[in-house]
Amino acid sequence: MGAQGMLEGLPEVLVILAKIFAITLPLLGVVAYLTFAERKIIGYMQVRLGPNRVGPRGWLQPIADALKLLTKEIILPSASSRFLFLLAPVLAIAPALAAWAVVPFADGMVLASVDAGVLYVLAMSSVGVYGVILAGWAANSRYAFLGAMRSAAQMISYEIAMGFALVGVLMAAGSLNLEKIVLAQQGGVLSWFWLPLAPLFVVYFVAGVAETNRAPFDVAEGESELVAGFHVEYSGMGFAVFFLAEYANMVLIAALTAVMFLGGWLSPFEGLPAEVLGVPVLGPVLGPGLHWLAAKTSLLLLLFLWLRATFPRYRYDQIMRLGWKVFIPVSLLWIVVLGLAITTRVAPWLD
Amino acid sequence: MTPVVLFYLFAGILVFAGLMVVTVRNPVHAALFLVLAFFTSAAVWMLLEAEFLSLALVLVYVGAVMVLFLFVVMMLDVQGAPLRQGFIRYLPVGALVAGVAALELYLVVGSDRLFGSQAFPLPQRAGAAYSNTQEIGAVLYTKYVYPFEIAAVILLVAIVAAIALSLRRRGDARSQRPGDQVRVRREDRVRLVAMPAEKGE
Amino acid sequence: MVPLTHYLVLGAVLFVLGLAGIFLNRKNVLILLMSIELMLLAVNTNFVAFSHFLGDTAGQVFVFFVLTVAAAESAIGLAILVVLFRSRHTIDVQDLDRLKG
Amino acid sequence: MSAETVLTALLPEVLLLAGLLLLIGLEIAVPRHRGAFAVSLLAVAAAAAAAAWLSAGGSSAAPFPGHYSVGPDTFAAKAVVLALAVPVLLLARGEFPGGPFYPLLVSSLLGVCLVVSADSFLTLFLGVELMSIPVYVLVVLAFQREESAEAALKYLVLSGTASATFLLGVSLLYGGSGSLALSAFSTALGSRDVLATAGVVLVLSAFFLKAAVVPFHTWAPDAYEAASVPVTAYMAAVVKAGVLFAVLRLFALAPAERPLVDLLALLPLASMVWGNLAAMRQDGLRRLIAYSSIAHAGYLFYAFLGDGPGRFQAVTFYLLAYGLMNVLVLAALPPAGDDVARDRLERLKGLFQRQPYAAWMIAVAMLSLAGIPPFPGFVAKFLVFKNVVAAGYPVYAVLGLVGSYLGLYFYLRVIQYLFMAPPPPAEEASAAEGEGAPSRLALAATVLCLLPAILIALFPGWVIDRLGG
Amino acid sequence: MLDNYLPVLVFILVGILFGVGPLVAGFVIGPRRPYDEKLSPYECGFEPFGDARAPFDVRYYLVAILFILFDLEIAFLFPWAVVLDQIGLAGFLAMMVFLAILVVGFVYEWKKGALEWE
Repeated sequence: MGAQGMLEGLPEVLVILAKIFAITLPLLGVVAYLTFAERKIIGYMQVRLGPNRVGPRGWLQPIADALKLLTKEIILPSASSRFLFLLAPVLAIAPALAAWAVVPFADGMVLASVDAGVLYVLAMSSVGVYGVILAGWAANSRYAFLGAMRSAAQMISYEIAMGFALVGVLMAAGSLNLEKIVLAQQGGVLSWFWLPLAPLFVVYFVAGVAETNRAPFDVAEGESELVAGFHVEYSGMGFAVFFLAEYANMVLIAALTAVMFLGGWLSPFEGLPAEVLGVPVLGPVLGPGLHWLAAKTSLLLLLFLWLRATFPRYRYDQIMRLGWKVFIPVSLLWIVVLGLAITTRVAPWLD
Repeated sequence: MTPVVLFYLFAGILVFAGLMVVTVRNPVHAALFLVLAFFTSAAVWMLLEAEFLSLALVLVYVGAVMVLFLFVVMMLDVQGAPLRQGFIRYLPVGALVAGVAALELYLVVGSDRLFGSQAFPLPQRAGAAYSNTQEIGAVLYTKYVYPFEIAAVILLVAIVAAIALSLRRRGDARSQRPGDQVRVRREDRVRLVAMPAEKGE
Repeated sequence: MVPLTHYLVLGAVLFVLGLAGIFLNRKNVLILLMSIELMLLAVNTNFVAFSHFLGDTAGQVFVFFVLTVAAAESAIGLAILVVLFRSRHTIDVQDLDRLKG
Repeated sequence: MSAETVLTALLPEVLLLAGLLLLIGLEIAVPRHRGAFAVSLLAVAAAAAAAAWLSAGGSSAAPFPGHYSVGPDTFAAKAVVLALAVPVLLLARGEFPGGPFYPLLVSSLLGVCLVVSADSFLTLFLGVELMSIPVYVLVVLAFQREESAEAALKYLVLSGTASATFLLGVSLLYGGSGSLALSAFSTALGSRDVLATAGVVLVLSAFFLKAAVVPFHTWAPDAYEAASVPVTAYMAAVVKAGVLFAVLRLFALAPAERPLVDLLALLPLASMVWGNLAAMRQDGLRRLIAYSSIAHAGYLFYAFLGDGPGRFQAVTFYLLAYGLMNVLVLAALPPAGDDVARDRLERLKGLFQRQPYAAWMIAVAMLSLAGIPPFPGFVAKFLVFKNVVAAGYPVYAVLGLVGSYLGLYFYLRVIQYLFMAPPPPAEEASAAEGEGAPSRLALAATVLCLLPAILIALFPGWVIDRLGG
Repeated sequence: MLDNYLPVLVFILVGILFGVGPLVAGFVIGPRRPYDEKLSPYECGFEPFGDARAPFDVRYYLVAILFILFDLEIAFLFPWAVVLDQIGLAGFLAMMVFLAILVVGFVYEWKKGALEWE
């Protein structure tokens, strides 16, 4: 930045702000329609119709939901610590959004191509636990507190598995920068990291599901026992922000999985001859670009929903066992194998 | 210009947060102010181009250590103790601390001669290709390999210690074992006894 | 650019705050542990600043180890605190202070 | 450097680490095994023997240049510390049949070894922490006593403060010298620069705190009293030695210069006087030992007024004599029904009639700690004060001698209790209640302390020569 | 390097804004009609008694403590992962020793039952 004055720095900040809104606003749209898709898809999976009253085939449902939540009262429970009670949802959503700063959408299309991108993402997701803990504590309600402690313990347990899985990605890519990680996967579907890092891919994605407290790992919010977990006392927009954060986190996990294991914006048809890529419509579609990242992310999001529709809820002890006794040993083992392969230079994807 | 402004902003927040940590009554608030302090000092470290450390601070301290602090504060339900109670009793010591503080500040500020711009010219700003993490990694596992292994031993000791301290099994604790409950068979619970029908008197 | 001295002043102020916390809060062990964290934060800031201005990585590596050790130490401190709480149902130490001299 | 050289240089540490891993492995593989004591005893004794052997062989190496180096001196220091740990282990057998005590103790010893060989502030810091972290937990392990957790926390908080102060000092030294080598400290000792002096003072006060020098001593009596007997012995003998060796590493051979000399003399002097005075008022043996250790920390720091190789010899000799005697007292202390009763000085009344051997042992240790001539404690004090005079501070030497004779009173009071006429029958019954003879292992520990003590009392010159310089 | 982090900082602020904004909107637009019953914490049909913040199972602390230690391990692994091809076999072995020591700790906590949730 050098010796620019404050006013000279202003346009720069404005450009940044514009870029940020160009990321967040579509993201919020995705989140809104993800909730709709969830209800529709699970409906179809259970041979129901899902929401179909608001607008044509229910398409305006998310907007109606938002308006409804907006006009509801925000109840501040009498025994709560008010400031912390209101701070909690903010702490839940801020890291879920801020992590997007380093996600590359296409070649060169990234807000901040920081060198330690993966570390930043992991740091941000580790901050997310504060929203949960504070929500449970500030409400001063038994169910909320119990749910919060369970969620928090679960989140931190799976964060370790996630961290180990990421170490594998870093080893394979040789960089912490998310753009470079994608570029290291060039060379078609078989060069994407899902293949050489298959166990880590599974660990990362499943840990992501657990980290977001989604079904089948949603014991902490299990309606039947804890009536919704840490946000039981929230209403109106307070609840909406938590809801938003949960779904934003889902999208984030899906996008990160796509970036780190499924080649990000790279096209599965890489290596097509230049003539094909030159074809007016077909070329850009088959070539690399934002649309591939979107497609991969959507696929993973569908998997999120599918998991929820398919699996019954895990028991809490089973969840903790899976995280500590299965995922951590598996990923550690794979790190060692990977390290051996890299040190002895037998790794096929390293050249 | 912007980094300069940001430094003073972060430093101000940091000092404020630090002050609150040691003065607020409610330990939960104190812990949260400490989180804020960690966050802002991560930002300050970032201004010093210590990218890896800055993010590691957030990851380990904000993401893990302070979570444990909050767990303990919340679950033990520590009430805010009247803090100033010790104040008068320890006033002499406090005065000593204040004296040391003033002296230290004087030393640091007054030592422009040594730590000022002559002795330490402003370093070059790192370029975009600079990787702080790689720079640290390049020495950590080679030049610093012995301290690195010692760190492993310290972590091992911490694991052993944590288990020794927390896992003292109390015999009277009752708990459900859902696994066993599900696995129970009829034969374990019900005994069918063949009895001849009794005749009433 | 911000000169080194200002970073050092920041570190010194933080350190003194932490030290003052130790002496003002003799009762509540939790705050005591937090004060130690604050002091270590100050020290680490000093190291990072020196490391930056000296153009020497050693300071940063040192800080990394300090972070590691301090995290392990506070984990153990909190574990001991829980032991104390479970046997006493208080974490205040001063009212148990039989210290003579 | 070949792997063999590195392994030889690290042999004591490697043996300790192997012992540590074996201990944990045993815990993992064999539930409720009884081998922890044997394994740790074997590992520590082997490490001590290895260190002594390497010291005698005069080998030196720097397997991790800039961080860690060994030489005859460091091996001798390691041998001293590890040898002191052996009787401590023997003491522990009765109280800790298994469990985390042994791995924690061994890892703490690993920390001491690292301190002794440290060449950079980084390894020194890690060593000091590895040495003290297990001790916080060891203090709590006396679960039968409620005060333990509190005392451990107090110890941890003050020790943490000390670490932070140490690091602040180091950061200033690092800024001034641009390096993390320990030599930055000895360079700063001779420097007239304000910041360098500030760094030195901060580092020194941190070690004053860790060694419990007045006015930073308040944690010691509580921690010593709340810990169980073997842990008290460990803290008094080994941890204190570790802290002093750290300071030795820092000072190396550099002399202390003027403004610093006064700090280095006055606080230890205050420590002697205060420790000895406060010890008079104690009615518990462990608190008495704690205050006596505060006073002894004073003598030990006094040794830094002197310079050159004599400093290392004086400190090491002192630590050996002092550590042996401390462990001896605690080993000879007759066991009792509960830990608190065992501690009371009253119970020692008339011990000579009941258990003459134990009484003699305690008496020898007390006389030695007091510095009465034929006993090793005298030689140790003599060495220290001789060096102080040789360095040109006769006034401080005289003041120190005067301070040290304040201690006579309470050491002799203990002896008076031991040999005085038996108390009235009712009191005797209560004193002897639950009292048993020391266990066989404790007796072995007393022998292990006594034999070297006799050796160093008879042939101090030979021992000092072995301590290099 | 620093230039890259300005957008990150702004993004964090915007993220906070996205949390605060809806709450403010909710307070402005939503009604405000509190009464005692509505404000009392949720319980299954009875009056809540006492403070909800009760002491907890010790396992939660233990998990949090172990989390810190493993997080540190991850922090040590990150720089290693990116420089592995530069530091060669020695660097690889250094990490293997590190991991071996910690795996002993991991197995220890496993066998001690620290990872069991009954």
